[in-house]
Amino acid sequence: MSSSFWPLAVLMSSALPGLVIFFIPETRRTLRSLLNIGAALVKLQLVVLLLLGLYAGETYHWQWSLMPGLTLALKVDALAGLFLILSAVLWLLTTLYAIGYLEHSPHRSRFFGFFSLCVSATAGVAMSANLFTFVIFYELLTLATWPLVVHRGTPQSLAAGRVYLRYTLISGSVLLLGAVILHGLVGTPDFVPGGYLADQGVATVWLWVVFVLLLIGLGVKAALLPLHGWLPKAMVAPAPVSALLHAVAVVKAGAFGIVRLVFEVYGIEFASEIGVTDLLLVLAAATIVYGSWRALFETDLKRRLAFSTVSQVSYVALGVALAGPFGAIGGLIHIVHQGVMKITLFLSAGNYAETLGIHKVSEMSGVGQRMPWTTAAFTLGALGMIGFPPLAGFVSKWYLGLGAWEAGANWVLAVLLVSGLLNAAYFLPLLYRAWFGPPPPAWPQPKTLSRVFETHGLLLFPPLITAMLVVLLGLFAGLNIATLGWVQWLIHREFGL
Amino acid sequence: MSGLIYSLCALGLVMIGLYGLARAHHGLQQLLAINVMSAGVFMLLLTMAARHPPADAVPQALVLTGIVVAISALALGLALLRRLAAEEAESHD
Amino acid sequence: MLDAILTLLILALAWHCVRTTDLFEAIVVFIALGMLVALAWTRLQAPDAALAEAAIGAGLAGALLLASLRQMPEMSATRAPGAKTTGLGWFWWGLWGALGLALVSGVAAIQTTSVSLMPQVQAHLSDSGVTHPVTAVLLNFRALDTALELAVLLWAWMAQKQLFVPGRQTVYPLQGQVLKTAVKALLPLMVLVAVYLLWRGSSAPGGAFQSGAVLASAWLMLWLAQLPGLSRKQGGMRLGIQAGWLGGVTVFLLVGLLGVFQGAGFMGYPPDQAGAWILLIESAAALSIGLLLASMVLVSMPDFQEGTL
Amino acid sequence: MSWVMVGLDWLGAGVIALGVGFFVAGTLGLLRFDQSINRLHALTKADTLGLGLVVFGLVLQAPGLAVGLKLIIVWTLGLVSAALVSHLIGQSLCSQRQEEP
Repeated sequence: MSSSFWPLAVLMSSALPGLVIFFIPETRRTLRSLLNIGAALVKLQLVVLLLLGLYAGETYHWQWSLMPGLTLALKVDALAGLFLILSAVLWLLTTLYAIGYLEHSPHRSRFFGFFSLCVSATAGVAMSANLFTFVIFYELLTLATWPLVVHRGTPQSLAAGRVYLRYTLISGSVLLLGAVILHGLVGTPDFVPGGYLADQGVATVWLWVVFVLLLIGLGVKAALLPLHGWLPKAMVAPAPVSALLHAVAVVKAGAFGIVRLVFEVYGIEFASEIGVTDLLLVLAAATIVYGSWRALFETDLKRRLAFSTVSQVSYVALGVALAGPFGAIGGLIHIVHQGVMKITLFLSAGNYAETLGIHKVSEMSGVGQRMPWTTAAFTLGALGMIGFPPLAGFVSKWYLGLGAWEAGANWVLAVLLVSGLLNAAYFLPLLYRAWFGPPPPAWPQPKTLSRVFETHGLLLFPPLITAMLVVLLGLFAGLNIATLGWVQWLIHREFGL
Repeated sequence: MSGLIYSLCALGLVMIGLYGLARAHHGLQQLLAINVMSAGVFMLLLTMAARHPPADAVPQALVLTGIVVAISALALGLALLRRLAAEEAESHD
Repeated sequence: MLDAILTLLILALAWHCVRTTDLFEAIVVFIALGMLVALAWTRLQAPDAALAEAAIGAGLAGALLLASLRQMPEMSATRAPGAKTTGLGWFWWGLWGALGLALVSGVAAIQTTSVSLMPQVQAHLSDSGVTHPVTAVLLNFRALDTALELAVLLWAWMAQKQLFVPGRQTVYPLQGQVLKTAVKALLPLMVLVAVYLLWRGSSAPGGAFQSGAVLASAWLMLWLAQLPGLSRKQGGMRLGIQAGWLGGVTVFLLVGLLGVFQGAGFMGYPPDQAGAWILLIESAAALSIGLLLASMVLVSMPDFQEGTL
Repeated sequence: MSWVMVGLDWLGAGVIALGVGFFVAGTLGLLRFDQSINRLHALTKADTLGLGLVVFGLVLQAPGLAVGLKLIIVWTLGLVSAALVSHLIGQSLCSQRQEEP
């Protein structure tokens, strides 16, 4: 197989099953689940093979010239690999979870079809080799996720869907505008480590304009400060969707785009030279504090987690904006680590809602006694978010702190500290309440899901696995196959930092 | 000379369409305004094609394609409006 | 002189079209606008686009709009036009004006450049299988665009099928035989014209789009005259219609794939066979376009009932 | 023989101008009359004649037989479609009137 075949194979491994799933009759549950899980396994397999090949020095590139000067191009580099493996692993787990979660609800074929398309678009975003391809997959992602957000079809979810569309479509057109202006200025070459804008003789004003436009386009999905409004509203979606949107697909596509923009379009040195990273740094820092602050006052569990996402995703942008090797390592690791932690939290929250009908923070009192395993997973995720050593979150925060120190930006250290305290302030009381709070006289019994486990097996195991990952990624951060090792290798190899 | 006149005409159509889109009170008006705008865009392409004889065939082919896409969009928009009207009528009954 | 008058007329009609509060009037003005725009395009040496605009952009669009109008609510009284503008009014006007200035300066900048792809088109025209440059671009050089456009048309039609609501209104019954007789007499002529336009497209203005538009109107006339035409009740007709809907894209993509195996690349043809393949694609495309456009107009008719398509 | 051509050209121009006059009159009627039936009358009568004159004028100026014949076909089709359309409009007006007396 030629190396140009692989990126397409990764894309198709979820897109084709997704398209087939649309046409599977609603009642053929086994067939659909088999196809879904099979596709997820194939994709994981492909991605692992790709990563091994990448480590061995192989390059993967596919391109198709649409017209002179405009090429549809996919590549797999170490950065793309990072995002791909995250999405492949979490897709498998959320698929399992969603099969259990949506057992008796209508329109499952539609749901899983768009679910697969959403993952394909994410893979496309990861592998896009130039800005044009990126914009296309970025928009496809919007279109594939909207039906998931409004899946329940209630007036509330339709309203949330409208908000979501308004934000993402407007930002999509702003992104397109920025990309078009950039195309007019220097064309659309492939992303290059180190960027392709330096020494092009483009006026700084234009560089700023393009940066701001692209940042608006990416910032909506990454939920940067003035543009985050859609995210808490989109919480009406089913739990697996929230998990996927928050941990992998949408917000990470935005954050990943920011990484590509700063590292491989502008180039980190050039970006800090013209000062655009300062803008990003300030926005990211503001978002981190603001998100944590808002999370403190949310009484709805999922909304609290949503604001936590707003805050945590900006760590990625912060790390990038610090413009140093340590900051970059911290930011990139956080793409993966935040994904794993957040998905644990969301899946656990989904378990509470599905098993006991718990939606509010106040209702969580004593839930640890009723659902110890789920609560254990939730606890690990939350502690990771706070940055407890040796969990996954600690590694990324540690490197971000180092990066801030190295950049001499002491105020960023203060931001990290404040945010860590706020994280603790909104998670720890919750954990205390869950484990030690008095349980209600009788637990509501909306559904009897399982005789053996505390909830349906398919609902229980995915968050447990991701919780284990939270621990393992933290404990074995130094190994080559862990995120930290990979990212260090990536930074060293591709950016020479 | 005529090229200049028609490019001004194209701009006028785009601006009028935009204005109409902003002040439309009815879905049908919005659709009409969008189509006025698209006529302006097509005309701009054609004026660019006609700057030097013989007229450039590529923008003309683009416009031909565009006309069919525009009518697809118009028909779809009208179908949406009809559905909306029918559902509203149903909820009032 | 003629150009200036035409431009003024077009702008005046466009202005009236978006200003008027009478929807019927707006539609009628829009149709007239389409006709004048088509006229302007003949002045811009774009007869292909003018033909298509007159037939599709004015004719079929007009039919669609007028047929849909009767099924829509009136302009709502609560949101009467001329309602008080808010303080933001000036802001929007400013934005509008700024955009206009930007467009003017952009167009002015374009006027001075002279990029034309025509030399490239003419250089490869002899390999394209046709002698009319527009057809060569549509079906050879940028065949992918045209295939995707057919896909858009098909997709839009599928979406409309999903949105279908059966017509609630009764239409006055047709009396007498005039229309039926006339349609019976005109139908062969229209098919002839469609075939002629298709055939002509390889060497002169014309082609699948224009031919498809004529076919669409032929089918619509058949339906209007309540003649037993292409309705689902008639045996294999249903399958035929579905094949027709899909035919354009399918044939296009199949021939495009054939190019891969023949070594000409996706959507490429060997020069010596290009003419034949283009004719095949164009025939399927014209049939598809005609069927799809007519179907779109049919479902918008106020008395259209499901089961006829 | 060229003076014949010139004469035909001028004659054609005159006939076309006459036809345009009828078109203008028909349009005026369309705009000024208040009832649909009257408007229809103005349009069908004046425009048919106008079209006929314009086509006739163009035939006089036509460079060859083929073009002239094409023009005449255009005219015939125009006549048929005008008659057909006005018949249909009239019919629908009639049914409308019967329904809401």
